[in-house]
Amino acid sequence: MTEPLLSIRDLRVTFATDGGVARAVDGVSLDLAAGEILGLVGESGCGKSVTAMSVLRLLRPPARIEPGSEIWLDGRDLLALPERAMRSIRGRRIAMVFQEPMTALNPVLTIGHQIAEVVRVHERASRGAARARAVAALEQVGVPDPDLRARQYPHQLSGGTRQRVLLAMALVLHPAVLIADEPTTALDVTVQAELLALLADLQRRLGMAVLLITHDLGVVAELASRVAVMYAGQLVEEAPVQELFARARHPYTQGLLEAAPRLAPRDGPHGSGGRHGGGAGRLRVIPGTVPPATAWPSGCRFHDRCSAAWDRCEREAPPSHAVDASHRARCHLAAEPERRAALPVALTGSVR
Amino acid sequence: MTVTRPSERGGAVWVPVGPRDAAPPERERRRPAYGPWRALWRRYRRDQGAVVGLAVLATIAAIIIAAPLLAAYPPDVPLDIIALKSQPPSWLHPLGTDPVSRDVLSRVLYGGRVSLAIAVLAALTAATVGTLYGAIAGYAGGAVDAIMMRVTDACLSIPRVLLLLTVAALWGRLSIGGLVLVLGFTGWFGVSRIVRGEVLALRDREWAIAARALGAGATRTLLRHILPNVASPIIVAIALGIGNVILLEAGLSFFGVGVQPPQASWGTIMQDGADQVRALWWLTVFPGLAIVTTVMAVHAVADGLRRAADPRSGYGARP
Amino acid sequence: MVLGAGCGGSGGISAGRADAGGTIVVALAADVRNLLPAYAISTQDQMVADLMFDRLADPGDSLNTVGDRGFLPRLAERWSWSADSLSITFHLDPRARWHDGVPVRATDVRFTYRLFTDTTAAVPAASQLAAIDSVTTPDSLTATFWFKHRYPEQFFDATYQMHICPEHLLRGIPTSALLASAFSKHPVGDGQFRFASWTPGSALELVADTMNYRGRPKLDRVILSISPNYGAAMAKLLAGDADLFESVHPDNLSEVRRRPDLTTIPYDDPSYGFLWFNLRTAKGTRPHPLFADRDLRRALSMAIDRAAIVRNVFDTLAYVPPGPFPRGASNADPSAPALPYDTMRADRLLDSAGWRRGSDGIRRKGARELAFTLSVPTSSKTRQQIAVLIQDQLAHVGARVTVDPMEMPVLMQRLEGHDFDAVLQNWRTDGAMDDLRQTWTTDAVRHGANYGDYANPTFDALVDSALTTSDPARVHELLHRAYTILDNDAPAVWLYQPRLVAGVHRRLHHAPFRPDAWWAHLADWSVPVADRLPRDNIGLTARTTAQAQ
Amino acid sequence: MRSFVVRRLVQAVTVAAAVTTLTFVLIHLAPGDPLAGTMDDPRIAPSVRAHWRQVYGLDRPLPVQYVRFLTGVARGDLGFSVSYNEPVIAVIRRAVPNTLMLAGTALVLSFAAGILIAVIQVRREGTLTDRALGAISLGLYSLPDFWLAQVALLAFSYWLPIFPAGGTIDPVIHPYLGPAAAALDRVRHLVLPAVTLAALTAAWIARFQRAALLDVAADDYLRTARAKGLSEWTILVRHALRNALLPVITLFGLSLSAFVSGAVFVEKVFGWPGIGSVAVDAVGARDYPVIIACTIIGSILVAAGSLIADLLYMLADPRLRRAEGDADGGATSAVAGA
Repeated sequence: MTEPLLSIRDLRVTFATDGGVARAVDGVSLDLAAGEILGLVGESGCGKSVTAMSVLRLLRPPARIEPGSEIWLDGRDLLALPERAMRSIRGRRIAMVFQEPMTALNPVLTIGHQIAEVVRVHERASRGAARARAVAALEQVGVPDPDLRARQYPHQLSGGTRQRVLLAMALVLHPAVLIADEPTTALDVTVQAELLALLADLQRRLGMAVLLITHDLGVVAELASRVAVMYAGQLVEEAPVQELFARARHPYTQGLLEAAPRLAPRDGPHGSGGRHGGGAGRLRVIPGTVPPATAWPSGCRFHDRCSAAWDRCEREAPPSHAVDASHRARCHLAAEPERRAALPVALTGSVR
Repeated sequence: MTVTRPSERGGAVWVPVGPRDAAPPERERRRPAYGPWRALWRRYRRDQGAVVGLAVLATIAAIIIAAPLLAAYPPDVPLDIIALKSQPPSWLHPLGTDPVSRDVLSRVLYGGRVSLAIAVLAALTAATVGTLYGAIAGYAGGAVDAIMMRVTDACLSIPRVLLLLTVAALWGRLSIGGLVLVLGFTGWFGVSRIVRGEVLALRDREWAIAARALGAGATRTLLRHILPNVASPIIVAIALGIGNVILLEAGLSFFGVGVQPPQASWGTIMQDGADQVRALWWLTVFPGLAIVTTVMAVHAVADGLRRAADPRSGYGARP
Repeated sequence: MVLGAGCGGSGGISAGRADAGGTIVVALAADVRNLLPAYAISTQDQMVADLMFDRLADPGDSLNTVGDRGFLPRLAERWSWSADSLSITFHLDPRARWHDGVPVRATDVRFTYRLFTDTTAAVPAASQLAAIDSVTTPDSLTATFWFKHRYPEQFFDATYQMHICPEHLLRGIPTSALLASAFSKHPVGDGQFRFASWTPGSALELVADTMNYRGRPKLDRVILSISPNYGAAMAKLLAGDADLFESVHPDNLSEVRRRPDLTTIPYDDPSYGFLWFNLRTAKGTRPHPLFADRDLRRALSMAIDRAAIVRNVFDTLAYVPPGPFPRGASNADPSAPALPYDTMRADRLLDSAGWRRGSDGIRRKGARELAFTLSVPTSSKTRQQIAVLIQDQLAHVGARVTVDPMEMPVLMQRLEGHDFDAVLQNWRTDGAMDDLRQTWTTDAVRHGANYGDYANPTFDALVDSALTTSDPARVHELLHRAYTILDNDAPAVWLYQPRLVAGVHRRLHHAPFRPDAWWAHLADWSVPVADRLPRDNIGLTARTTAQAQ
Repeated sequence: MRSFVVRRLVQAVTVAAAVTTLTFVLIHLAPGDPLAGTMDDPRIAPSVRAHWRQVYGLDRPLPVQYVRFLTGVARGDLGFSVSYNEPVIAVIRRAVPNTLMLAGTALVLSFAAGILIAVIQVRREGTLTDRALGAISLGLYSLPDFWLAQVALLAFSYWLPIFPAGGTIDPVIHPYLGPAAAALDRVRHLVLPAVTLAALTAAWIARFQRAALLDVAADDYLRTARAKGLSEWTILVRHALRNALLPVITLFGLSLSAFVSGAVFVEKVFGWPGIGSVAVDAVGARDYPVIIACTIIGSILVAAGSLIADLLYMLADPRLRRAEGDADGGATSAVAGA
């Protein structure tokens, strides 16, 4: 593995709430290499969005990034930068696309203004030059009639166009890293497909690294080259996309795969259509919900929902075991592979 | 400015997924069942400013209730019209004396009773009238609603002070009861709009329809089912109304419309020194401070109530 | 334009008189309402009228109203009486000019008389002119007043009630349009000061009439600086923005006296305040349940400590009058009897009249409580304060008084409807004996200001005799007997006659203050050159440029 | 847009007519006599007053007076003021500019100050600054208008004589001042009443604006703005405030009525010859046509205020504008606008 572009080291984020301190992200370490797309998956509340927001330091009180956490980019720890320096990173070196295209744009400012603003705060561009860059960025993301659009307000655009606008806004300065937080969740299926194709295309052309946050394994299968799975504030499994879909080691990952419609990694012949294959009758759900972040279960945080759990799981928090050079899993099963034999078929990782 | 907002009363939607986890998690299970008022109080208590406001208000209430014990002099009787007239603050008369040699502190203490009594009664009157009016308009809807609201618009467009002066002029002289009525009957427009908005929003909720389906009449549906759900904005309106009436009573006294001499209210004490502010400043400054403190406390309490009842709402208009 | 010409010519005179110059800024606590002398009612209006318009003759400092003793020539340089005293002939000063340059003529006098007595004009002073039959003009400088009958104050009425108005400017205006006419906004007079400008609510400016037949006033200008209330007017005096404020409240006196640049000048106010009992209720149709009883009125009068009240409200700045007259008025009688302050006697009187104290200290006779409402206007702080004091004092003899402050218009309606229990009232008088007739006689119940329905034929007869007698000693005797009756009947409690204190800037050399008009000698005021402020040196020419704006 | 304005104007006229009639009836039912100014002088005979009543038509039955008044209004004649001795229109024409100057200055001051206070509070949310400013605005909000005016007068005109005690100009020297000095004279007279009037409303606006800002604080587009690398101030002012101003604009309409009310007191205390003090004096003097004229002006002001507020709202919120090209998002915009 080459020198990572972005490196998250032991990230811990806590929230002070009425119910106690919530450890939303609890020791996540993650590397993002230049030009790769890393999918970060997990159920809602597992901490993936918080992780993403931490990278840009967008978290607001009561959220707090604990000391000891590090996020390295360009040889600097972002968490140690003064706010002013951090501002020059946001939007220029690292950009972010959010999941709510309906609300992520300011309703009272024109599209052009909102995109040009990025150029104007980071570069000493004239009003006109910034505006031209904005129009060009709109064109780049495939918005037809970009000149007109630039003069319009968000409410005059469709959801898909708005998401393209957000993408244009993120990419206008060609950032090294793009964090896409559930970029297509709020869109309908055909628009999703178009956008994902666009994202893949732009990533290839601009050569940037993408941290793709999603709960949708189908999206990951289509776009990502590597996958990291989060549960309860921790990274539970990390592997190249083919490897993960073929040989998930963590029961949670397996559960996710079980719960999703039929999946295949991107390079299969099915493309995006693959997710619509049959097998609906075989869908399963992971029982229970993600526990509240104020009270993670002891031992393995997944043990109370895990059908493979045994007494060790309740007692002892599993470390992150290296399955091979590129595959890690946080599960006692990785240390006690013999137990796997006793498990029900559904959890052994074979996916039809 | 009618605020329609998602109701908090529905409670958290907690739907367990899957068969294994039928019971709620630990934290949820431990929470005792609160009534709506307990819940309101719990949220209220968290608001420091509101708690301070309530404490101040309670202290003021205690002081004016205990006025006969605290006041060193009779409030309405001249002490010595030659030797003790218009004395600036001193040890014997901490807030000075007025032009007819009455002790200002004693008058402020007793005057608070009058001012607050008027304020509370007038605010209650306004709330009652406004609630009924708004409820009828909101429940009736349609043309009735439109006409009724047009009327309140018209009334709201007359500055209240002018309206009050005009109406007060009708009487020629106002007893305390008259003052309460005049202040009450010119203060209900805002309340009626709030209530009307809420009722309009609530009358077509499932439970209201269900109540009607079960044969409850309009009055019963309104009184037993809908209005209790509008209670918190009404309470907030009453609290704000109290503050406003205290200010208005003082304002009316400024124009010579107030309680009858020799009785004191905070407004009339100020009025006694109004054209001699320069020489007799203590007559203006001290009752004014009493008013500001009280109204501030009332507003803090109203703010707290509003935040407790509806954490996301903005601030209402000052009439 | 005419004005400009006048001012242009005045520059030389101004420069020629070394002592001429200076501005007096008079702080007023209420706006001027009206610039037509015929309708001048308030003090401010009268001041403006007096400064801009002259009368035929002026009563002078003696303020005598009987005969013509002490009267000074004004527009009339002299006058003569007919042998039967039924006519007076006035000979006008030929130098007198209106401020537009037109000479003042006898026809102006006749026009003014007709205007004042025209019923469609409804001039307030009309009733004082009722004894004049007509005015004739034998020649352009002679006007003769013909009277219906002889009476002591006929000269006073003929001269004092009317400021002569310019016929040539008012002739065409219908009486109903007078108040709205251009003249009422920009009057042209003949007095020593001429009108310059008026911004309602802000200021009214008068400037010296340099060509005046009575000579140029020493001051260049008089500015009436208008404030809406007492406090603001007082503030202007203390801030040095005004040079004179005519009635400094006792509460502010010490501050004014401490000021090195201000001096205080006390003077009598020709008014008297009283507690007025209404003797008949229901629009005067039946006796008042309480106040129809003379003993009750007398008892209440004796229960009120007037000296203490006056001391409280006015400090040392008021007298307790013995009757319905201010000091110095023609009808004043300092030796008039007055009921004493004697609560014991008051109590005894009430006891003997059958008023018994209840457990609450309030007296009752049968089912009736000794309780009544005392109305006061909200506009008068003084009277509200007195009302509270009276309330307290009468409580000691077992009477329950409800103080009822009401707006002036309401009080007015109540008075005119004879619909009240008791009122605190203040009458401003012109010092003439005729005041008595207009306020306290039976005739005044219907045609005057006797709203309390006091009626005593003996009193009426005595007043009538006094008004038609010319022998001063006899008049005094008649009045004394009338006041004795009044005191006996106690239709009112005479409470106070205020003494006013003016605060005046020291640089002004002032002339004596006259009770009916402190400004009577304003033309003689001056500002020594050495003491002048910038505003004293504006000069008369500046006005013309300002006017041109 | 035009039909909207026309509809609103018709509405305003209806309301004004209703208010006028109501006031007319109320004030005529009230006891009292407009000729009270003549009361201090016993020499004015009842016959004189009777004549004046006849001249002013006060002796007619109420409906007749009302019809006379209406026909007058129809001809643009608001009647003749008994207490000012001049046509009502002259009184109004003199007073309205003064009130507009005072209320206009106060309006600008209060919105500027209120919004600024709110922005500072939100920027420093939860800190001592926030709490202190919050307490101050709560305090100001709880002040009786006339009391603040009197205390301001006491403090800055009497005890510390910085400002004049009343009026719009110094009547003595103003006519002789140069343009600059004359303007300064006006400003000196305007400061105390305008600041007093503005303070109360500013407190109200600050409280409202702060709530509105906190309301949008969690909005997603602010996170977007932050992710773009904008500074907190830029985000607050350019993004959050632009949105949070929308509800505050509606205050504009409401505040006009508050200003009129406040002006009544402030004008009285500071002797500012505006419509507020004219109105109060007229009620006191039972100067019927003046009272009615003031009421009409008041309701016109309030109606104009809410109309302006609505128009401003439309201008400020692109979602309410009928935009030129809705090619792509017509349906969406309808939904978003709803």
